[in-house]
Amino acid sequence: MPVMTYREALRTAMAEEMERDETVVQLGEDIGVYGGTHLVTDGLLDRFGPKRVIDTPIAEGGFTGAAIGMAMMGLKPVVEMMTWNFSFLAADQIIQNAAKLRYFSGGQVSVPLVIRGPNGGGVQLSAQHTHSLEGFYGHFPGLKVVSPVTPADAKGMMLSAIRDPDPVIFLEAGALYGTKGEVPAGDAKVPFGTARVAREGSDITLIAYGRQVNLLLRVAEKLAKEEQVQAEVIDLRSIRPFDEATILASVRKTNRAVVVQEQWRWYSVASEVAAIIQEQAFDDLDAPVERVSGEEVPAPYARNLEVAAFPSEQQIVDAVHRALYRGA
Amino acid sequence: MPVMTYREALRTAMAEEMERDETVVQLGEDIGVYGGTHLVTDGLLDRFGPKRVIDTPIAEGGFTGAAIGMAMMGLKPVVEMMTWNFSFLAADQIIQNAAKLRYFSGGQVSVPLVIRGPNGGGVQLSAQHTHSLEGFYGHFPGLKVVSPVTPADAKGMMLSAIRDPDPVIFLEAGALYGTKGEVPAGDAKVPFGTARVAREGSDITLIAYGRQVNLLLRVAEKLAKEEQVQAEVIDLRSIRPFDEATILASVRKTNRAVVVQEQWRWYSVASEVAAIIQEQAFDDLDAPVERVSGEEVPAPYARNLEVAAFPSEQQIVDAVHRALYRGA
Amino acid sequence: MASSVSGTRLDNATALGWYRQIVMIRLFEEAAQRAFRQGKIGGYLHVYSGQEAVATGFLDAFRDGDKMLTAYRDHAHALILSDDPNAVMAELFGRGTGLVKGKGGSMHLFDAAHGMLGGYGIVGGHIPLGVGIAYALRYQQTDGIVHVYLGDGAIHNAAFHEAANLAGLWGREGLNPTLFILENNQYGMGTSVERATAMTDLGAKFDSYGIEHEKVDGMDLEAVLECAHRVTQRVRETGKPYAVEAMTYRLVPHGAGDFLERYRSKDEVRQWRERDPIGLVERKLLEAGVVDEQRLGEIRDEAKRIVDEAVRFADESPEPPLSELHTDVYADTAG
Amino acid sequence: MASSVSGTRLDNATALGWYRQIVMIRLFEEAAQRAFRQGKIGGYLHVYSGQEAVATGFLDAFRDGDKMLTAYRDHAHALILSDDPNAVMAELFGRGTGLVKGKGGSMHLFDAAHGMLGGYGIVGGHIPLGVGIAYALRYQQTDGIVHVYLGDGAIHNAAFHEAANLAGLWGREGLNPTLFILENNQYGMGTSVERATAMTDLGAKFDSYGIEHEKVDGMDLEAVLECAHRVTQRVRETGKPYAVEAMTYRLVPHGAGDFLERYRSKDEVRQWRERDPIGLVERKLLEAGVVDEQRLGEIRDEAKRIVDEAVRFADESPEPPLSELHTDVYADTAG
Ligand SMILES: Cc1ncc(C[n+]2csc(CCOP(=O)(O)OP(=O)(O)O)c2C)c(N)n1
Ligand SMILES: Cc1ncc(C[n+]2csc(CCOP(=O)(O)OP(=O)(O)O)c2C)c(N)n1
Ligand SMILES: [Mg+2]
Ligand SMILES: [Mg+2]
Repeated sequence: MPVMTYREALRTAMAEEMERDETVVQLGEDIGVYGGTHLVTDGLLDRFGPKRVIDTPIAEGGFTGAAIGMAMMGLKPVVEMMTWNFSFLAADQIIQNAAKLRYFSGGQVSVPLVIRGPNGGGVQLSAQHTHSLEGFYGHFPGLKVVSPVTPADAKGMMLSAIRDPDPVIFLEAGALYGTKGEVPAGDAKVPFGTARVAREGSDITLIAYGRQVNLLLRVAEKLAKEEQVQAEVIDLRSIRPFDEATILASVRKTNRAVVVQEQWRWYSVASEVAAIIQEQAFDDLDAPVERVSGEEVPAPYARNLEVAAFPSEQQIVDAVHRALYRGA
Repeated sequence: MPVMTYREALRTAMAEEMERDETVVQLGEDIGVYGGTHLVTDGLLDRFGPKRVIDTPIAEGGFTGAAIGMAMMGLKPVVEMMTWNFSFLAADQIIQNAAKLRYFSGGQVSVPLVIRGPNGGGVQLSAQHTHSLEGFYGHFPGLKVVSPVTPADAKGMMLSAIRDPDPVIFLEAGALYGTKGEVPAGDAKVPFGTARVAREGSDITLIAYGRQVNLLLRVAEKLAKEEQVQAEVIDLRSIRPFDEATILASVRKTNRAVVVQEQWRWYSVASEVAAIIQEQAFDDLDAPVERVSGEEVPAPYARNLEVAAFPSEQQIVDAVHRALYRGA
Repeated sequence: MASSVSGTRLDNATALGWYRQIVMIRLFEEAAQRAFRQGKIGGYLHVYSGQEAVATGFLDAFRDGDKMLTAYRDHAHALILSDDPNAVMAELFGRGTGLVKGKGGSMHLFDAAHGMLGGYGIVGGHIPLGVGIAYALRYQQTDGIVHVYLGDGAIHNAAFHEAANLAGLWGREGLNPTLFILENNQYGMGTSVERATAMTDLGAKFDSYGIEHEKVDGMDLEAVLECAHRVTQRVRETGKPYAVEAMTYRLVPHGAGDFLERYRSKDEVRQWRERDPIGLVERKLLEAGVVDEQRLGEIRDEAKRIVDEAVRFADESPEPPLSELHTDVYADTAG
Repeated sequence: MASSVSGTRLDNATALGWYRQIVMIRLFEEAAQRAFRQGKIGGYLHVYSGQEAVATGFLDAFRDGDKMLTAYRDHAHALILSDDPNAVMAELFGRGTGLVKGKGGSMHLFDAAHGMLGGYGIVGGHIPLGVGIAYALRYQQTDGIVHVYLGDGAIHNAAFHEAANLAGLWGREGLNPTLFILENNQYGMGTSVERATAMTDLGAKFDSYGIEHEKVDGMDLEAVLECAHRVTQRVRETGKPYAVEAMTYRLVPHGAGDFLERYRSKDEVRQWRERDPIGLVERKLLEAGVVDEQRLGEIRDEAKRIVDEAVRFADESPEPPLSELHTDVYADTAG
């Protein structure tokens, strides 16, 4: 299988779809002439021209709204949110129009739109430039929200996203654009609403999405080596729709779960995962579902503070110990 | 104790604070000459003049941002969001500036700001005009988020909100402006971060906030009369900060809980409440924490559909039965 | 389709079609207000009384393949484009036979098949959509154009600024046939133009985006018709945006639930009533000798029958089935 | 405080103070770029090289009690107002001795005690704050004014439109002493003004809000100084907003991490280098016979020592204590 970076996987999927389907267009700030701030769209302007790769002014609400209008007409716009931190400026368009147009038009209008860009922190961008918005957007019916972590999923889910007849919030792991992985060639769509068992295990279920999945895999190896604990690691991938079955099957096997996320704890993805597990696997649980989340502070700049603000291996190990009722 | 409506309670608190403290100013669309769309600010313009009661153009982001600037200077602006549905347009200002300024200025700047207005549905305003945003804003550290349901709390929490040195998201029960209740005269502040036991009971804990509290009280009476079930009803009142102790104490007594909310289920207040209870009262729980939420659809207009979209007495009774392991 | 008559002058018998339409819209709105007071319509209800000449005139120049969007004051636009008063009234009543199956109500009228891409509830929020639709029309190599209606209150809103700038920018390449129709009815709710901005020549705000503009007397159907046909043609040919500020007036309270009107004087309203667009049309038709009072009365009666029928239809229509609650959220939950 | 020299002419010895400042800013930025490449500065780093005359000139007219806000290209403003290069550099290094304790970094420099109410990371987001601050200054009956700096990219953004309209409106009553300083450096990242809007006379966009405006050559410190003192006075006296479009140029890539500059030619950059504000100041000082090359060199050395010391200070400063992670979230978690 070809090996490529997360960034290339995204670009490959987009280019393939643009090749295949004339209705696919790209919009965003500096995605064309500049090449894309994160180079995800690099080369697309040369290949597909300025009518299909549209550089926009700094007007997130405006161009997201315009993309919604294009989608209403049957185009399939892919909008780059230079970073998701800027999407608060487009929140009205996303939540009030994209998510609801089908409903309040009584089914007369579709919005086949993808909004994509880097999400999450880890590179000292500080308070205004560091957010993990899975729960924020995942709350709203009418939206689909996904968060792939491997290059293969980046490509496969991007293919699904562009072909999806509904608006998709595509949250890329911003810190991982350069990471490499095998990516199936061709039309290897990864459907939404299916979680991925990233590592099998029998003793405890560790759940995350985005770059925390890699953290969990490291912790799982460590637990296996140092404590003979076999952790199952589940990558949610899709926040809405959500794959309850995979999680529940795992917890029914392991009887314990830890949910890890970079986002803040309150009213978040981990809250929901914990709620679902206790709701539907109550009798299978041998311990409370543990959560490890970002610290309840706006993201700090200083390196040491930023590291301390995000989930660490140690915090996860501690949570595993609590779930296993082992002393620290 | 004087009896007044929810609307009058809010107005009384605001007028009292404006009288007491010259730095309190009001901003919003049609709060002055027009009298306020919901008449909450009625009469304030005449009393305090146009420098302190500022009618604004339709520019939620702009005037919320301006109010943040005023707050940075030591004024205490109270912003009316004509309805919270329009706050998506101010989300960037609220989340990126109000919530984080203290942090990213290293503590040099305070934002003593209140943003208030009606929240929630129930009067057929359909998809774009019906949201319950407790979880949406409650997610962000730096904000305080409250949601009073009684006139007494409306007044008491408004007093606290205006005096609070941090930005407060004040979510009023839009459908209840006209409801009456006893309201203590004078300086009866209700502190944030304290839930209210609205009804005592021993068999099950019912948890909500906003107008669902009234629904729970009705259900509790019915359960008592028809099934000899004594439900304890807890009104969260404050979403951030959150009073875990009151809830846990209740669940430790009743061993069962149902959380009810108008907002959508995914990544919501009820998710968090369920997660907290299972985390901290795992051994006390005799049944999973049940949740009853709004249906996963944008709010429909037609009366029958709207009624079906929100939690009903029957759904709550069913959830209670599940939690009590009683057949339907 | 809208245009039933040709030309733009009120000096011939075919002009009676416009008269029927404009009267029907007024009677429809009055019926809706009554139904609101009776509790048959819920939520918000914003009627168009006083502004009829604007939609009637502009939509007369609307062609198959064109698209239009407006805010929540959208009944007239829906009546004209759908030509189905029954379905419009049924929507206001929240019935399954409504234009959008009772799901949207007064603020969200859609008739996509006839180019009506919606009424919207968030002030300004539809403007970017319109600009994107205009881009798509040219991308798809049609000669369609988009009507984007907006209020005097909406022009101060963020969405207007960003969208108008995009329209101007894309229009340079002929990729933005957006016709902005600024319905300046002098107030956004209770806030007059003077209290909303220091620069009250609202049409001139389009200068910032390189968009040409003009004003029209929005109470005078004849003036609107002339303007509409001319500028529509221009936008169609150039693919560039253009803006018209229609000076008009809302003769009724902002919403049907409003009773206080502290923000304007009775006198002011009375003065504008003298320029009621319906009265103006009547006078022109009578002066041109096209009709007599009796014929006008007959047309009003026809219009009234249409509206009465719409109310009856709405009243007798069933609520949407409960199964509709969960349809139309995603494509795979199609209704 | 900023103003160390009087007058606005570069024909006297006191003008050397400006020269020292402008050179120090340039050297500071170059040192910061080096530190970024060495990995000592994380996140984003946007330096001001080429635009020094704008902040230097305008902040010369800044008085005690005035306030200022800008975006993320904020080092120069912080250097001038705080007069504490050590604390500014330490902030970029993420140290506890930084201007905001290492919590904000390059994009969020604050020195509230000296009127610097911040650098902000969201394009346009600080503009409404500035307008509200201006209101507060008059509400509190001071004669302070607010400098709001914004880029040519920011003017197309929603926040600008709504905020400028409020400023114009409140200014009518003398309640909005906002001085908008539009730093038109020709690009927003890789997007030139021509590719961002069809109406490229950016200053004229203030017309929409009833705000008067002018242009100034932002490379020419003398021109900026003259303009700054004059318009500052005017804003202070009238309580009305005013806008200046400073025509300037970013001589370096947008961010220190950027290497590709496909969006502009080397030739263009070279041409602008000829109008480097520092070179222009030097030439004027020499032509006026105020200094010789040697004295200029000495001043550059002084500036270099200041910057070297700032780097040393930053380097040797400790990281913030971990306890700072949880402070400054709410008032009751004060640091
Ligand atoms: C973003 C937003 N803010 C506030 C409102 C509440 N609101 C509804 S209509 C209206 C006035 C709009 O005025 P204008 O654009 O002039 O339209 P008109 O009602 O005069 O037709 C307001 C403020 C809203 N719907 N959306
Ligand atoms: C709302 C928002 N969108 C996008 C960005 C990313 N971004 C950072 S700087 C910049 C360009 C801004 O250009 P301009 O206002 O001209 O300022 P300059 O960098 O030239 O000083 C962009 C797009 C951002 N920070 N905020
Ligand atoms: Mg209006
Ligand atoms: Mg620029």
